[in-house]
Amino acid sequence: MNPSGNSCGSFPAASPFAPVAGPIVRSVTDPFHGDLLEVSMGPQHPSTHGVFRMVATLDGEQIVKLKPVFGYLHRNHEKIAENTSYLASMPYTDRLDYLCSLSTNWAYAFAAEKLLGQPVPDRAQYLRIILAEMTRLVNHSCLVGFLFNDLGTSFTPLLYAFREREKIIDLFESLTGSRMMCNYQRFGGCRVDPTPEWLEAARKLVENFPRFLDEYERMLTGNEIMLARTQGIGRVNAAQAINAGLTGPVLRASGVDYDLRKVDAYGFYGRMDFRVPLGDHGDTYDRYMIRILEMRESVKILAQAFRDLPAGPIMDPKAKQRGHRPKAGEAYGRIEGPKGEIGFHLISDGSPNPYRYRVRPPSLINLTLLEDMCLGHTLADSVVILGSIDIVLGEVDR
Amino acid sequence: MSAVLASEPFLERAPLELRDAVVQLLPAPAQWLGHHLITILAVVLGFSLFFAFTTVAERKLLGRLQNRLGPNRAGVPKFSILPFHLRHKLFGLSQPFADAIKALTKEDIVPAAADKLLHFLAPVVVVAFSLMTFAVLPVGRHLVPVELDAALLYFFAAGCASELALFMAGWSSRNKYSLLAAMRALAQLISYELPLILSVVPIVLVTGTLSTVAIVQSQGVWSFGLLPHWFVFTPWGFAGFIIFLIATLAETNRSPFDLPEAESELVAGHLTEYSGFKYALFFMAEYFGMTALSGLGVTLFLGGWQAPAPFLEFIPSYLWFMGKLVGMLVFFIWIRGTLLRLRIDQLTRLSWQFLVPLALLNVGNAAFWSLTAHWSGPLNLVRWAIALALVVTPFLLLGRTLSAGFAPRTYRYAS
Amino acid sequence: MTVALFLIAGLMLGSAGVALLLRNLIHSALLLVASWAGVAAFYLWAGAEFVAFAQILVYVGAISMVVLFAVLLTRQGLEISRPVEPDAQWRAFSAITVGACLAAVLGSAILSTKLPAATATAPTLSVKDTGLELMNHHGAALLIVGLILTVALLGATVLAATDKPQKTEDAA
Amino acid sequence: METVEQLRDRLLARFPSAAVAAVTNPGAAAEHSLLLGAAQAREIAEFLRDDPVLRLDYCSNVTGIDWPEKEITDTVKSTVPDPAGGPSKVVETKTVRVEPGYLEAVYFLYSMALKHGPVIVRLRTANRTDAVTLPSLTPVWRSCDFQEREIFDLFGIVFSGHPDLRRLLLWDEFVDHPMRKDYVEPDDYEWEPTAHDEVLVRAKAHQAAVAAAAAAAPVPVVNPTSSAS
Amino acid sequence: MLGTGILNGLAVTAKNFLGSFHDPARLVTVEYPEQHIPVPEAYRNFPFLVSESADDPMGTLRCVSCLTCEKECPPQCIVIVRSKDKKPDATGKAQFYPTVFNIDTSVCMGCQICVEVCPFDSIKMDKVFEITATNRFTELLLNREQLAKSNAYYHQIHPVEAAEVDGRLAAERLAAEEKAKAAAAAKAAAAAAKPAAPAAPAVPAPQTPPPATP
Repeated sequence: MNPSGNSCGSFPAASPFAPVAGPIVRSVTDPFHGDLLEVSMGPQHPSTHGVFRMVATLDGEQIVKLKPVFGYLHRNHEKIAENTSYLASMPYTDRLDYLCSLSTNWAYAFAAEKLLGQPVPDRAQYLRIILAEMTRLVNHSCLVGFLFNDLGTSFTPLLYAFREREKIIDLFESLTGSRMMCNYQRFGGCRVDPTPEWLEAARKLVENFPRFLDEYERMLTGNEIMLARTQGIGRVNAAQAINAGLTGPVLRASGVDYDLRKVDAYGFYGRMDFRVPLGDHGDTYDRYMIRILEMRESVKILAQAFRDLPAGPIMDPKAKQRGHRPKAGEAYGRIEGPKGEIGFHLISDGSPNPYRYRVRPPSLINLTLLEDMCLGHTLADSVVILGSIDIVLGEVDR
Repeated sequence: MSAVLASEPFLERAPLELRDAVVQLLPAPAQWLGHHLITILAVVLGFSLFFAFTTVAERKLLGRLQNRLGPNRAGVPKFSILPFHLRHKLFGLSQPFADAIKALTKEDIVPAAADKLLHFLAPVVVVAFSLMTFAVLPVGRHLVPVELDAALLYFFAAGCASELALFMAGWSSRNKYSLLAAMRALAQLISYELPLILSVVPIVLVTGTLSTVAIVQSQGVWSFGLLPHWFVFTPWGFAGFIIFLIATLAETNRSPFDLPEAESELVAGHLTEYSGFKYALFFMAEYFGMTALSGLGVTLFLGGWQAPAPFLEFIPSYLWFMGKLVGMLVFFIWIRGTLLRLRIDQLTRLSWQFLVPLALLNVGNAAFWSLTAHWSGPLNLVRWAIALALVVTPFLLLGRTLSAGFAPRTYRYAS
Repeated sequence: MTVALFLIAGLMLGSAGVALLLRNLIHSALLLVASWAGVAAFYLWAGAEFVAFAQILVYVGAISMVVLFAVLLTRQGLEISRPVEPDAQWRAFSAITVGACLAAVLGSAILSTKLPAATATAPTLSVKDTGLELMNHHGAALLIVGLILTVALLGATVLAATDKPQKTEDAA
Repeated sequence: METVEQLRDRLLARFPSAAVAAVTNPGAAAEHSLLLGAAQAREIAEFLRDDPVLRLDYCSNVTGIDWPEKEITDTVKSTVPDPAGGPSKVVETKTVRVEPGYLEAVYFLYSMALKHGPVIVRLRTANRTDAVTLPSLTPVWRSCDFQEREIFDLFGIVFSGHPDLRRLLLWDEFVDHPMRKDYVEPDDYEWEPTAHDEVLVRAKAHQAAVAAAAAAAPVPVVNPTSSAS
Repeated sequence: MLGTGILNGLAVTAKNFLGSFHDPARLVTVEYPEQHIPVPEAYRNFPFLVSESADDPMGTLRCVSCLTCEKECPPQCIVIVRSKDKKPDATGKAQFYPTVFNIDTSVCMGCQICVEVCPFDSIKMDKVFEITATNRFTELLLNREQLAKSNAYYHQIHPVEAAEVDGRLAAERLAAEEKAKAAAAAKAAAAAAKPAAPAAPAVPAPQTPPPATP
């Protein structure tokens, strides 16, 4: 246990999973230091993303202990799902990670189709890839905007990012009927077939999305203050990240090559040609840059998907519309959501309601190493580190 | 005075003529008092209106930087007495008055444990001292509120009391976080007071005087009829101006250094326990400080009320001063819309390891400049080259040590 | 003109006196600052602008910060009044004698110096001359004063910090 | 990737005294799992993580499941030869047996190094009331930290060896475990954060009803688990 | 060189500042009460009941209170009480009708699952989003009268979708009439055949079923 006696001390210092972040924490008893100052940030705080609370114990400026507190947005989503039908849980999955409802819908539909053994037509698979990648663009641009807000700019990068996000969100609204609560996927396909005009508008929008990324990178990636505030902050090495179950951009920033779109190649990602960017330092700057590079890769995937979108039905003709009663059994379906691996573990006992409905929340599990990342840094850095992990409280607390 | 005045174009004389006309109305003994009261009134009213429109200009400019409109809703009430209902939004110009009324009507909460006297005194001291700094700024050719021999020293003497007020605000709120924030703000102000004054020393060294009026007059020369002799166009002057800008940003807690107020974890810093008009006073003091320091920057480096070229002299001098002042304020707002915030240790390191050494070297550079004033012809080019070298090389060397280890990275892709 | 003189003298002595009597250290420190401002006002009254602004800049700007930081860093500011020992006889007697000796020394110094008769007008010194004067003849004195100031602050802080352990039990 | 049976045999060979059994998944996904005895669960887990062939270094998901007691009436068809030499009759004997309930934690293990699919490991508690402890796998995979805390919070499985076992989502004074099948919703009016007037009126009516019901049925229905944690 | 990143940043914000005066893409503000963002056709907010004609909404409700939407609604915010008697609907067939049809819009999340599962296309999604209420228990609980809106209104807010739905309903009515006519004709033929052959109890050739309509 390191002197501050926090949970990350369950690993001996020598093991590869010991915390590596920040300068070694001073022992807190030498005369020059006053007593520790306990600062509780949140749940009502401008820079915690939603109702998230961190109790940080400060020794002067340095963080000695940091305890996240959860539960302020807990609705027991899983108990609700156990008391309603399979179809009725679909709109609730929009409310898990309310920034990327379409990819969470896909994860739930993917798991349910695995449970039902339900095939999905080609056009629906392509539509799912298109909408999931557009959701990745929305989520990453939001995240990058909020990260700079934590770094202290007066909303300028956030508003540039939101200007682009709004265009994509308007496309979602004209297709699914709602900006963020799309409720679009069904077991066996999609709900609405996009019109040719919609596809043309989406293709053109995605085509000049890189122009926004270039403007963004020119404004911020080389900015000296940005480099000083994020490089070397909140470092996580590969072994530590894997062991703590980090997934998504946070994991790839530490140099671990693990992207479910390549590993599982679920849906039609096998046919898509794209690259997976990897970081070397695993600090806040890498996590920011990986997301920018992932947006560029998503634009490539979208271009290919729009080009090869086949005609055909969007819903498997034999698929039931409601009243699904899967045979007793269980299934675990997982996809590469913008925040990491989002998975649904469904157990059915033949009744119309699932017996057990479990969501694997990437936001919550990515917070496992929050304390290790913040040790030794100042409170201003902990705000930036939290911003770089990209959490959404709907998914953390469920 | 009036002999020189007579030869000036009418617009130049207008403000003084107006004042003398009003002073004549008063009975003889009160005329001396009237004369000074009008100057004080002009300065206080002028710069308060300037403050009011700076706030709305800041919000509209920031809006435009961020692809949105600034405030344009506060307007004259629909059933106003105006005969014609001009588009009653007035393009947001009525926003500052709306803010003032809001600040006045907001309840002024004083925490029970607060030290009542100090809590009340802090905003008063900070606004009083920042208003006093306007006394020595030469707004126009003859428009100097007070002509002092040691004007620069007076300016910094008046400006330094804001630290005291900041401490009083932080201490009297009896709140752990506001005291912590006050300490941080003090550390920031003190560590940036040095580069601020050091960047002004070269000007005093070259002109040999502390009086702002004399400094502006010494910048009144144009070579080849076109290039003004403003100090910003000399190598040491340019370096001094940049250091002055950075130090001014820090002194007035503006964008990259707005640690105390907008600190994400101490929320409102030493102003947490203030509300209502006292908070507005702190806000006003910050803007007065910014305007005063930009005014000083214009006076010292950008040639005060001097016109950029002789043939532009017909425009009255106070318009030139106001133009340059607005230019600098726009630059501050532009910086606020773009840059991120520095951490407290980076901020103090930037001052002690980067700005202070550069400012000291700049004083040496100015000394070299004034000693070699008599070089002419080819020697002049050598003089400029040496001066430029003295500015650029330390900047590059110190810059490299400061940003050691920080560079944009290239990324590999999974095979 | 003498009315202003008495006014300023009253302000200076008054604030210094009240500063002595107050129990709250921060308040007395701030009143000390007021008395320094009084000294500056005195210089202004005498027409020496440069010295007045220098006085404000140095004292109100910097030294007040030194005093306040020292007070804060040494925790006395928390109004934990020190327990006043019972007033023993000999302590009062020794205070009076020390006061008397000090008064004697100062009084003799003031009386013995021959104050020049008030000259008609104060010599108009330009800032340039004072600058030259300071730098040439009194350069060393200037540096030493700067040194003393920094040593004073560092000393105060170290002194206060090191005897902290003894302090914490009674403060807790 | 070996099938579950091969894996079980390897584990039994490696840990002869351990209880390892294969659990088949009847559903269409057909992802079968391994049931580990609680005794040697942690050593097996460390073996799974460090074994060069498997290298399951990533525990993706931990799910808590509550299996309450259930009566299973399994009908046995037996052909009884008619003593009178007539045609043998098919007799269905129904035997009703009560399967004991238990709490279960399911771990989904993947390998990021070798990129191969899920090995599903199940740990079951002895019963649902007092013996509800399982060995925590957080010291093996730190990703189980928050997920095990959530299972402790919502199901009541006590993980021994967990560095910081506290309730993850609910407030510490909460006594019950909401995700259990036999969870009785508390009379939520007491927890109404802002008890404004009409809610108070409804709350009084509700409590009166509850009091009347309690008076009517003297034997209070004690929630079996509320006494547990 | 130190500072180039900051200068680049300033250049980008300057470009945006100048752009906001001439380039519409760089000024995205919509001054809401005066200007409105055009709401796309597929937009959905709260459901409403479709009635065939505007003048007698209660009489011509399409809803036959089959309670499917009440079962399938995720937050269970629909309450229907089926009528005792039957009443002919648009195709003349006697159907039940809802005497009570309440939707609690403070609970409804506009997920349009009720529209999806409704076999009679009698409930569609409305596009009214400027809703204000002073009391969430009574004013947000919409009853049958407040929910019913005419088919013309449906055409107005969802033109493409309404046209497609009406096309399908018309086709079904046509098919229903044909079947009814064919069934009537078959019955008539059977009735004619029965009196002609009471004496011949031989098993008549099985009537070829009326041509199965598509």
